[in-house]
Amino acid sequence: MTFTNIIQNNARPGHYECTVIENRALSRRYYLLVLSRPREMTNPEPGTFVHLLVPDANRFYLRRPFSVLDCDDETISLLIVEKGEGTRIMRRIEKGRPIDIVGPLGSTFPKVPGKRVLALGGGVGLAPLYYYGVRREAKDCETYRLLYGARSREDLFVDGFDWALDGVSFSTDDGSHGFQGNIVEFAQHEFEQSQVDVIFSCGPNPMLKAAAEFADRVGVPHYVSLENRMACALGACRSCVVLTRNGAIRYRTVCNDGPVFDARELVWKELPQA
Amino acid sequence: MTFTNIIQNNARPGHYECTVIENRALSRRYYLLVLSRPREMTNPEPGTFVHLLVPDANRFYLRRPFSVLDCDDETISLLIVEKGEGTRIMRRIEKGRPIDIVGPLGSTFPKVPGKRVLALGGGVGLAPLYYYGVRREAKDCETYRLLYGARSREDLFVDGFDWALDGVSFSTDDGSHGFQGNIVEFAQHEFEQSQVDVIFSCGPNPMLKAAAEFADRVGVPHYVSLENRMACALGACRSCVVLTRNGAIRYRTVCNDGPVFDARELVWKELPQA
Amino acid sequence: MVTNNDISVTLGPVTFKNPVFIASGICGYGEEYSPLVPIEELGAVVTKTITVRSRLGNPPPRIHEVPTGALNSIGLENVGLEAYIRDKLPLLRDKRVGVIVSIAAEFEEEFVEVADKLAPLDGYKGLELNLSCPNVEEEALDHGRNPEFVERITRIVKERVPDRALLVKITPNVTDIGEVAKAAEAGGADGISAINTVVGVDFDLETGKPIFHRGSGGYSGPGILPIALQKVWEISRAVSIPIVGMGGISSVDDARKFFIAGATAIQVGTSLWVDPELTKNIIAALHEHPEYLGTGTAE
Amino acid sequence: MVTNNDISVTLGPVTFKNPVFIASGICGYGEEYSPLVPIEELGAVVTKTITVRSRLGNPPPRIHEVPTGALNSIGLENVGLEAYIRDKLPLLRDKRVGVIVSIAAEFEEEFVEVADKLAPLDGYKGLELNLSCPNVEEEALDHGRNPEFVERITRIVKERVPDRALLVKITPNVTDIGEVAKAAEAGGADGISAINTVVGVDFDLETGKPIFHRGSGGYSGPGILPIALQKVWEISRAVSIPIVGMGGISSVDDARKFFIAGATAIQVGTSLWVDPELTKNIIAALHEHPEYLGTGTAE
Ligand SMILES: Cc1cc2nc3c(=O)[nH]c(=O)nc-3n(C[C@H](O)[C@H](O)[C@H](O)COP(=O)(O)OP(=O)(O)OC[C@H]3O[C@@H](n4cnc5c(N)ncnc54)[C@H](O)[C@@H]3O)c2cc1C
Ligand SMILES: Cc1cc2nc3c(=O)[nH]c(=O)nc-3n(C[C@H](O)[C@H](O)[C@H](O)COP(=O)(O)OP(=O)(O)OC[C@H]3O[C@@H](n4cnc5c(N)ncnc54)[C@H](O)[C@@H]3O)c2cc1C
Ligand SMILES: Cc1cc2nc3c(=O)[nH]c(=O)nc-3n(C[C@H](O)[C@H](O)[C@H](O)COP(=O)(O)O)c2cc1C
Ligand SMILES: Cc1cc2nc3c(=O)[nH]c(=O)nc-3n(C[C@H](O)[C@H](O)[C@H](O)COP(=O)(O)O)c2cc1C
Ligand code: FES
Ligand code: FES
Repeated sequence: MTFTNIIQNNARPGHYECTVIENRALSRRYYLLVLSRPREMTNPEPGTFVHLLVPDANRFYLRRPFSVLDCDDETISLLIVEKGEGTRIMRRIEKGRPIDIVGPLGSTFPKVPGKRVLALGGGVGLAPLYYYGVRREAKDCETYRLLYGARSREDLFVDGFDWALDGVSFSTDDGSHGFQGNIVEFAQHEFEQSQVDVIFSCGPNPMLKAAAEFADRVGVPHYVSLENRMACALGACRSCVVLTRNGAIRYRTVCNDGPVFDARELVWKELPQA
Repeated sequence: MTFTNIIQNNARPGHYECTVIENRALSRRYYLLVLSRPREMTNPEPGTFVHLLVPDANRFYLRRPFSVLDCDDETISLLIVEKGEGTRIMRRIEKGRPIDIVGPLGSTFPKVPGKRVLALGGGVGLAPLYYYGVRREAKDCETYRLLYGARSREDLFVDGFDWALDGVSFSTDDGSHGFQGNIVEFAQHEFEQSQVDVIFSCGPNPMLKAAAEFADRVGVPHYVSLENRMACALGACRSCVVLTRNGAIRYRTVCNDGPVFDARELVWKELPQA
Repeated sequence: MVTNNDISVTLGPVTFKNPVFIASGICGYGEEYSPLVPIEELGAVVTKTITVRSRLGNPPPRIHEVPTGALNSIGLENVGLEAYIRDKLPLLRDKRVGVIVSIAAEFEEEFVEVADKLAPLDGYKGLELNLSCPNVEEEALDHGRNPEFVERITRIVKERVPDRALLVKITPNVTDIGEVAKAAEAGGADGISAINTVVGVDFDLETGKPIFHRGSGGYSGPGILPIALQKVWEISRAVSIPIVGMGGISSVDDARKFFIAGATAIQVGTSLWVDPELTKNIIAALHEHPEYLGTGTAE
Repeated sequence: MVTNNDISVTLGPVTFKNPVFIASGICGYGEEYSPLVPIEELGAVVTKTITVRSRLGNPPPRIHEVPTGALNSIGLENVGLEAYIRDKLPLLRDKRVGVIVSIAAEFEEEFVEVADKLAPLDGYKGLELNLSCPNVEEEALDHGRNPEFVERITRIVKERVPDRALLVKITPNVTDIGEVAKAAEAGGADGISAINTVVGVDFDLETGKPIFHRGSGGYSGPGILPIALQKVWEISRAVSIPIVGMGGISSVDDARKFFIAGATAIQVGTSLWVDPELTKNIIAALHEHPEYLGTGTAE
């Protein structure tokens, strides 16, 4: 069974100025950034992202991509982990300040009517999978079970989120909350308990690779959301490519062909594992 | 009568981190920046300046020079006019924030025992002349009369300063406060009323040039504090030179040979008048 | 209130409605940037450089940010001449977009082939010979350093597309850029495009290796502005054909400096990623202040 | 707690206690920066380039800030060889400062004269031939673009100062910097210093004229870092003598990148104006992590 070609990019991106509605620390490294939703902005589908200009930047900064974590008529929320200078600056930006974004951008996690989905979110990789979960309608899939893993309890945000999904379970590498072990081990464990037709995953590359090997082994279609360094985010500059094989070997763009790909089309050994 | 060679540079500069003690708007364009005085910093003489790093600067900024307006054991005060990006950023810097300075730097307005000084301060050019006035001892000069001119009332800071000088008078171009006319016209007027042995001046180049012509005409020695774009401020890079003639024509540095010069040594026609 | 002064510019046989273009490699084949930039309002889009055969390009990472700009190592990934003509060029035909097709090739015969195939087509106003791509394995693709070659190729292509604007894009990575520009002029170019990226490198402190697999990359963005202005100014004193200036433009003021340096038109690259309104703002400023043009050639 | 590993470096016949120098033109004749930088702790100070006769230099403005660095147009103002020997060199003699004397000249005979006059003196450890000053009227002072000249001059000078470290400072403004570096190596240089400033220009929008009277200036600071790393890396693959790398260093990490690119020592310039602790911090980092040295030559 394959869903190749069901991954779509229907995003109609615009360039907008938003306002910071909330900027809340969730843990030492994670924070929730809630922006006003521009009136004209089209509805972001789960999997899509916004390309955000680091504010107050006197120096040259490329925009930074962040998946949509949630969205309603008034707001767009992002789940951000402090990684480098850009995410450090953004962490300090105050309520009421303007933020310049381009979005929504990119492809979406597919609709899989009648299928039972197991979604694996590692770290901030939670964002698009959480969004799929809270946003989905009955016709999008049969069931949607989300496994959410992090290094330890302190990086898991079990409070303050709307976990009204078919079920969410947690894992931590150190066992401080939920299943002890990495999220793919957890998936293996879950898989043995219940039926799974499709796997979605998002997180660090090593996790995605492990998930892909697992999905291959168990013979289940697997859709994965990738990260890469981006410049235009419109599929124009060819900066953000990954090697794919679907018949021919070719580079496809994470920004525009992705970020969601059919895992079996990716040439995994070429993906950086750091 | 000449005082050539009485201009000295005894500054022993250091590199310090200060704290903003106060940052107060004085008018639309002017503000007072009070910094904590570093314990080890030597006493700044009137005429000397500090070389200040624009804070929060992600991009490349050269340091900006500012004359010392006042100084006590605890604080150094600067009088700043918003001119470009650097002074705009500094205007917003909050109390308690660190500021990186090098100083004190440069030459001083000379001590002229027994002489009657007429000091002409235009705009922020007030700073070193005010400092000379409040700091001077009886042996430094006989009398010290300060004329302080600005475009209009709103750029004159008559309140909040300690005007305990032998006398300070004001002029405005538009006559909204004090004498109506430019400061050199005012000087001319004052000169006719009372005895003057020495003139000090600091302000925009066109004013300084007019003052120099006036001093020449009336045959009175004239010491002037110049501005120039600076890099090292230590006399090392030769960026900040002005053409001087004292016998030979040569370039001297505003940062280290100046900023205070004997006006008759300057080749005025080479000084930019914009 | 934007006044609508005529700010059209003429490059050889062709007039463009304004002198603000998007640089090659930034907007793909033209269409890709249209969600953010109304491309029909531009003077032109210069499409991604194409070669006779399609190219896979370099392995990622291909883009690297530094505090003063970006380094890239795309490696001329492109769909190839045939697919370009079949799939890409037609997309823009109905849109009244000013298209300049950027091409690169290794050998004289390839240039002839490209020019012959493009000559009879419509849907584009100009050709830009990219003789200056630093990011590729083949030394031959960087032959913009050799004046005789530049002159010969320019002549060969111009003969075949006499009714299009032929721009020759030259590299800043030479001792004397004026000499190369002169060669293009002698070959019959309608304009010089300058500059392409400056060769640069950055290293990963963790691994002790260059960021890019190929090592060096092309440096663009604000950090190259003083260099680009210098090169355009040098070229303007060496040739009398128009110059299309670029390199580090991130504001209306930056664009104005290129006109002062002697450019007739400008291209915007890297900074469009940051500010998608940049071309629009420059066009508006020029409509309002047509005197910004023709301020050229400060001596 | 700073550990005190040996981080001395050897350039030809001379050893310097550490590989962190101040670049020529930044610290005057050495003494001027001493209120802020304890110059005896440096590997060396390279003094302002001197010429046989004193030079007045260019009219101000001489320095211009851009968001990515600075442009300068000093024009080699200097006191001349005689005054330097008489007034400046002795100032540093007692201070146990590593001095490298930077010299420039127009003709072979002048190089001979300078070398002959300096050869018998003490108080300095090395000579740096500045064959790359872009800010002067005389084309001849920028003859670092000519490999034969570079080789000949290097040989002539080295013969006269066999016991000093002879560095040849070359210009980035050439097509092939490796070729020039090879010429210096062939002439017997003990090291290559690179890079000097990159030619650049900026314009005043009010007047429509260049900021500097001479027009162009030398671009330095953070914006040239990727270019400087590139040039040093190119040189390291062209020659086997040591390289003294510089251009845009504003942090310990920037300095480390030069060692990765193949430099044996580094010089700090423009950013010292902003951060007077920069050399001290780099030296401390190297004492703590001597492995930062000798990470050279990423392929
Ligand atoms: C489609 C997409 C969706 C994303 N969604 C989220 C999200 O929801 N939440 C979140 O926190 N992050 C997300 N990211 C990652 C986020 O964009 C980066 O963490 C961020 O750009 C880092 O910026 P910085 O300035 O803090 O770090 P930098 O200082 O730029 O970088 C820190 C380090 O990370 C590397 N790096 C930077 N960007 C990337 C990247 N995109 N991929 C891999 N390495 C990179 C740099 O090379 C550097 O080593 C997403 C990325 C993509 C492509
Ligand atoms: C010895 C000395 C003492 C000074 N004392 C004071 C003081 O007490 N109070 C005060 O407000 N200012 C003083 N200045 C001037 C002050 O240094 C500049 O106004 C300031 O550097 C401008 O910085 P900016 O970033 O706001 O402007 P920028 O954006 O850097 O510049 C704005 C404009 O001013 C020009 N400019 C910048 N610096 C100078 C300069 N030093 N001379 C001439 N033109 C310049 C620029 O070219 C530009 O056109 C002094 C200058 C010197 C040399
Ligand atoms: C990602 C990227 C890809 C580029 N690809 C091309 C190209 O295919 N052909 C070309 O002539 N120039 C190419 N360039 C160079 C630009 O057209 C332009 O000359 C250069 O980036 C300088 O302008 P900027 O500083 O405004 O970006 C590319 C630049 C970048 C950043
Ligand atoms: C104001 C100034 C003056 C300079 N004078 C000289 C000089 O006299 N001789 C020389 O070889 N290099 C000179 N240089 C170049 C520097 O030594 C150095 O090569 C260049 O600035 C790059 O380093 P940086 O980016 O760290 O400044 C000068 C640079 C500046 C900024
Ligand atoms: S970032 Fe430009 S193609 Fe993806
Ligand atoms: S600023 Fe360097 S000599 Fe004055």
